[in-house]
Amino acid sequence: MAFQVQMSVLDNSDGSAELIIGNTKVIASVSGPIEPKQRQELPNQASLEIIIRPAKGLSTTREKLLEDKLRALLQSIIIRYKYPRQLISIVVQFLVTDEDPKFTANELNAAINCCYFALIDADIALYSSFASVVSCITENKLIQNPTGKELSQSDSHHVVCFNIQEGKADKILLLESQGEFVQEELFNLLSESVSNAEELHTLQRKYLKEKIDQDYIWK
Amino acid sequence: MDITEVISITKPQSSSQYNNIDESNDDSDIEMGESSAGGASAGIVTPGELITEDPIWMKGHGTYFLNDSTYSSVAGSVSRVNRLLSVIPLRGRYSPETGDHIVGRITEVANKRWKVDIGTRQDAVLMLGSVNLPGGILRRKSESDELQMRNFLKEGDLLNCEVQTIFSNGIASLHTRSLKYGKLRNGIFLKVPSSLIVKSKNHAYDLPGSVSVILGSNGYIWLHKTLANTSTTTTVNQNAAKIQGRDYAPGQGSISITRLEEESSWEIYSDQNDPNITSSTRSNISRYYNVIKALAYGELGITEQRVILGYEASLAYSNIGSLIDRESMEQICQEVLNSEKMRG
Amino acid sequence: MELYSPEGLRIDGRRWNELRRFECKINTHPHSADGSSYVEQGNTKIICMVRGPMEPAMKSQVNATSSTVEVNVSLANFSTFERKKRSKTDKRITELKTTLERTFNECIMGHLYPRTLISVTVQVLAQDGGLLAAMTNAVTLALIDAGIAMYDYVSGVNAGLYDQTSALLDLNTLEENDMCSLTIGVIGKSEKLALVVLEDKLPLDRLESVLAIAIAGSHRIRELMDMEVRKHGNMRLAKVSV
Amino acid sequence: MADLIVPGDKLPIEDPSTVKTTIGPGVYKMPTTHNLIPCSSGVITVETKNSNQLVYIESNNKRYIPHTNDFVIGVVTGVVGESYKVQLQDFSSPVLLGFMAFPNATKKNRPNLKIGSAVYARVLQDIPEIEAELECIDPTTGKEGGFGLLDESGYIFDVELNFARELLFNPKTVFLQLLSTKCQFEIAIGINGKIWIKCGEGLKEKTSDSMETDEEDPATNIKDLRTTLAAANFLIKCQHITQDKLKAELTNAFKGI
Amino acid sequence: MSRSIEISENQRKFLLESLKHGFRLTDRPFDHVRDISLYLSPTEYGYVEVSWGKTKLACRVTATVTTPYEDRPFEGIFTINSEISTMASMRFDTSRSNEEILIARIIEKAVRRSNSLDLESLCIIAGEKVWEITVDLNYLNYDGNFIDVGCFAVMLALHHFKKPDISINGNSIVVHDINERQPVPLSILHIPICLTYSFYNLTDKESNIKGEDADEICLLDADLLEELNRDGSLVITLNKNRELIQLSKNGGLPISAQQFLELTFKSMKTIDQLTDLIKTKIKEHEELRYKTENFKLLEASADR
Repeated sequence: MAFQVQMSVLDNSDGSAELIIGNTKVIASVSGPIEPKQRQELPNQASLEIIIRPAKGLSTTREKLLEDKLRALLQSIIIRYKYPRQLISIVVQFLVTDEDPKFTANELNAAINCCYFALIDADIALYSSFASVVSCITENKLIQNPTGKELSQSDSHHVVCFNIQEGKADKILLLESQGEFVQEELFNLLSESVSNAEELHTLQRKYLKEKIDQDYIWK
Repeated sequence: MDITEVISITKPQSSSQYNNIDESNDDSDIEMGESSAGGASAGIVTPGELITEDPIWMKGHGTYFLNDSTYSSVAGSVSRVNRLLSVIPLRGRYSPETGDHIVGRITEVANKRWKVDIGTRQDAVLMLGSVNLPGGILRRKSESDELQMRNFLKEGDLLNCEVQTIFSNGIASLHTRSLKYGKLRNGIFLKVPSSLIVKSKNHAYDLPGSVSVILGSNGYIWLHKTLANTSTTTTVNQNAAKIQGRDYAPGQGSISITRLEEESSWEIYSDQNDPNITSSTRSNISRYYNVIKALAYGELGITEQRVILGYEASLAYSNIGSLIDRESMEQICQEVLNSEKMRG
Repeated sequence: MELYSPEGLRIDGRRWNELRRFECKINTHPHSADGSSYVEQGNTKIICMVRGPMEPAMKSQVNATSSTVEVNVSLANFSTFERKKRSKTDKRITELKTTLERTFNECIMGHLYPRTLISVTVQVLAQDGGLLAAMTNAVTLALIDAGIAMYDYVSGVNAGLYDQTSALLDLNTLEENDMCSLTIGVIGKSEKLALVVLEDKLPLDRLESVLAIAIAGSHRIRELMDMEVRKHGNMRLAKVSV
Repeated sequence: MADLIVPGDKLPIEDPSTVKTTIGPGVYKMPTTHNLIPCSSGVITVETKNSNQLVYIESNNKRYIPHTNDFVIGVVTGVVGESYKVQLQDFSSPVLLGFMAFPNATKKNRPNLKIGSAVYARVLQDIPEIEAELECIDPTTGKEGGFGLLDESGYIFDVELNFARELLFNPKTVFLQLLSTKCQFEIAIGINGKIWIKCGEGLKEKTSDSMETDEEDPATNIKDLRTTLAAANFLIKCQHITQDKLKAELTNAFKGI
Repeated sequence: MSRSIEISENQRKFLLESLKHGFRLTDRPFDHVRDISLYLSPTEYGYVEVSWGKTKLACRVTATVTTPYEDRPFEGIFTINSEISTMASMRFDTSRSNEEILIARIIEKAVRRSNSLDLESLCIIAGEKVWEITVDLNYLNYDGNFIDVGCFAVMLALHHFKKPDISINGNSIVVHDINERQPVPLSILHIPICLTYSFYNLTDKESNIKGEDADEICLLDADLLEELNRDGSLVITLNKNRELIQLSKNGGLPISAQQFLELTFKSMKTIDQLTDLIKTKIKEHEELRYKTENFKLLEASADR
């Protein structure tokens, strides 16, 4: 599956990335480790502030839900003990979206993948890499990276995020499934997603390589 | 740009004083500045007004200058002392001077110091080293004292103290190292403009009706029950008993050997009012309270004598609450002035 | 309804260059504030109180080199014809508050009062146009009453343009609703502008004529305020010498 | 460019339980398992020396985390107790610079730094759980050693951290050599991505006396000012161009001076 | 409490000294705006991204059918959402600062209250159905001057936007898909352009207030460092028809009436430039779009 990414697009953030995946365009910024406000401060690890902003209108409970999902994921992947009493602030701004507002699959998928690049750009310590894929099942047919239209016609849709150990999809960090599906379908989907995530990771490496070359262009 | 004429209508003014000012205002300011440059100034200057174009003057408070011209920055009267030109504002916050006897309120307990609101621009400080602590004044301040500063004086407590020095940044440093200073109890607090307090040798007075007053130079006033000369042993015992609940060792239970020792025991930091304040004392205190309010309303300088005169005049009103009606306040001021004249 | 008749009379009978009745008092609340004032500009009525310079309540208000000016604006629910509930976070109130803060921060000699807070409360009792201008005047007077050093008066008035041609001075609500309104704040007797706020369209080439009458009006208001300050000052001086 | 490593990869090193291993930036030791993992994405370097191995990951970033012995440039933002509060980067946790951390400082003889002043200092200690501390003393000599106030005649600007490291640690770096062909300069490089630079006399504050006595002064003044800014802009640009374009960029930056 | 940016005395002194000698740290002339680069979405109507120097923002226009306000049955609804997140800069906190409110308020005054969008043209059935046009301004990176850039982006997006065509069937309305029927552009009455000037007083306050000559320095389109160090600012909003839309000098350094008038007149040149930029960009974009869409049509017919 193809995506395009550009890193260090924002001057004021410590790390940022702009990702176009399918018809979704999203930009993420990471600032940190920086000084937290008193109420945010944790004595032995970094606190995470995650803000998700919609492409249209003002932030609602839908965005809050996305924030919580993303927080649960990132909390387990960032080495927070490396930054005691610090804050890592992550803002995800959707620019172009392609799904009915009652769905969040495409956006969640884009946000996770975009955060990976923004966190790497900010050089925040991670336990491992991660990659997320989205798919839906329509009449027993599996569709990877559905468009908004395909999503709304599907019977069920799923977002799976794996952590990547030594280039291989390892553990499932997040699985979001909605709709009607049977166990077999899900297992089938998971095994399909593994190869997709690994494919995605190869692409991630390609972009990270380009970033390093860009960072040391003056060498 | 050309300036267009403006028509304006104001309320007709009958007072001739008003017209005079208006005319002098229309005169050019330069003339005004020069005419008053020689002797005592007439009238007042207002912000932005040119006072003089003579470069000879040194610029004091209430002025600013550009090139040779000096302008006023406040509304007030011009004062010329030798070559120093300054404008004294009509009103302003209390500015402390070393030796002023004042009343203040604790606003913050900080590192080895208290911050005290004394009505100045910036809160004053009271260093832990500048207070008498239980166990004698000559005792060294220990770390345990530092840890229980809030047991001595806490936020909201009122105290009676003296300005020790003024730091270079304008902040006043206070002290209470004398038996007449310390935490205030058994009374009521009142605030008047500091300009009304006339500085004198003594600011604490015993008034008729077993009421005492502290007229702080900063305009903060404390009216309280007059203390008996010697405190009865029973009260000391009561207090000492109370204190035993707190885990403090020095001075505990050591009841008066010398008067000094006794005064600097825990009792001086007690929060308990004297339980034996009679209702007549209480109503006297409120009477004095309203009398002082009336004097402040009439913008009369507040002195011991005027407070007493006002008190006497107020006795004509049986209802203390009615003292702060506008007419009664004016009446009291008038009577105070009259009796002062009679006494010469 | 005709806002400006062919005979040159406005809806309340004024001429184009005529101010509304302007009345002001200072030291209206001597016991509850360091400085106070009351201003009536036509039917717009405002009370202003100043406290300070004093110890700031919040650490963020401490400026090591200068005083911090904080303005709180409150519009009484009964100040307009329709009784409206306003939220405290109303954008318009924030704009007024910020404008006043920035204006007076520049005009007060703040370097004389480092690490202090000057807290200004503006209470609007009645609104009938020229709100920002009247507030500016009220704050100026209250600051003078508090004895806070300022470089000069800031006096304000608004002006508008009727029918693309005639400049009108000191608009009331009816006029403000129907034409553009330029509010200015002028420093002393100069032509320096401390604040300029224009709402609604004004042809660029008419700006000068509207600005000219507004400046002239501001100067007149400064004179009226100055008279009041002097009257009050002389009265106090007389009392002291008694 | 050498090998890329990303978090989750296996470190290409000998088993740390058998070979003595020193870890540098980008490598994290799991507190529970004592495994070594890469936690950054970058270029891995493994050096083996007398049966010891050193491993670190070179990567670029913008946010600085204090480490002992780093040379940094900070801005004084206030005073807490007996220390200055110093900001190394916008929004970072402040660090402390004690009044006593200056050569010849005593209880009576305090340093006199104003708010907004810039200092060149060394990180004294970096315990993450508490505020980091700086000092302005060279620990080997106990003297000033170039630390202390960076006066206002020099300009301060920000670069990315990898570029700051290159300038500070690579004695053969081309950028400063190239710059020195155009102008004389004094420079202080903070590993936190802040650089202080002054060409010629830098910025001179005009006092009313000097203006009248020396008529030549303003012209050279402006020239020094412009040269300093040109030098700063040149170094900022250097971060994003290849080496073959350096010369052209230099000429461009100093155009018209 | 919002976070603040600390400026070293060195940077401040260099900035002011340079201004005194007549140049900016970046060598841009005092009255020039920074380089502007624009991205107009080729697929979606009403989505634009504006980079103005390093200041960057995205703007989207959306339209929905709704019921009008009771007191204005003949008018559509127009709202502008302008909220600055910490993405733009950690300075902008989750609690809205006065600065942020002022930015939103001035853009609102410039665009919405000046009736640049013809609200009556948004009416579908009086009192029952109208278009609601919503503009979402998303600030991505902050390097000063959000007001001018924000206002410009809103106007560009409004020009770029097309609302779906509708047809009325008795009491029900049909919204046609944009692929089915040509969508309709908005009716825009005039193009307000904001210009922010920043003022610097290089002498003392006394001469600013009492001095005769105006030696205050005035910069157009200040960047972050310049904005943080300014003594005052003035936002002038004008359109090509030489109409002042709004003026905001919310306190700050006093400036002379003369200088103020000169500034407003001098602004016309930049106003014309920026207005033309919007117009040419939109025209270019339309042509490009026309070509690609024609091409698609041709392709489609060739397939048949």
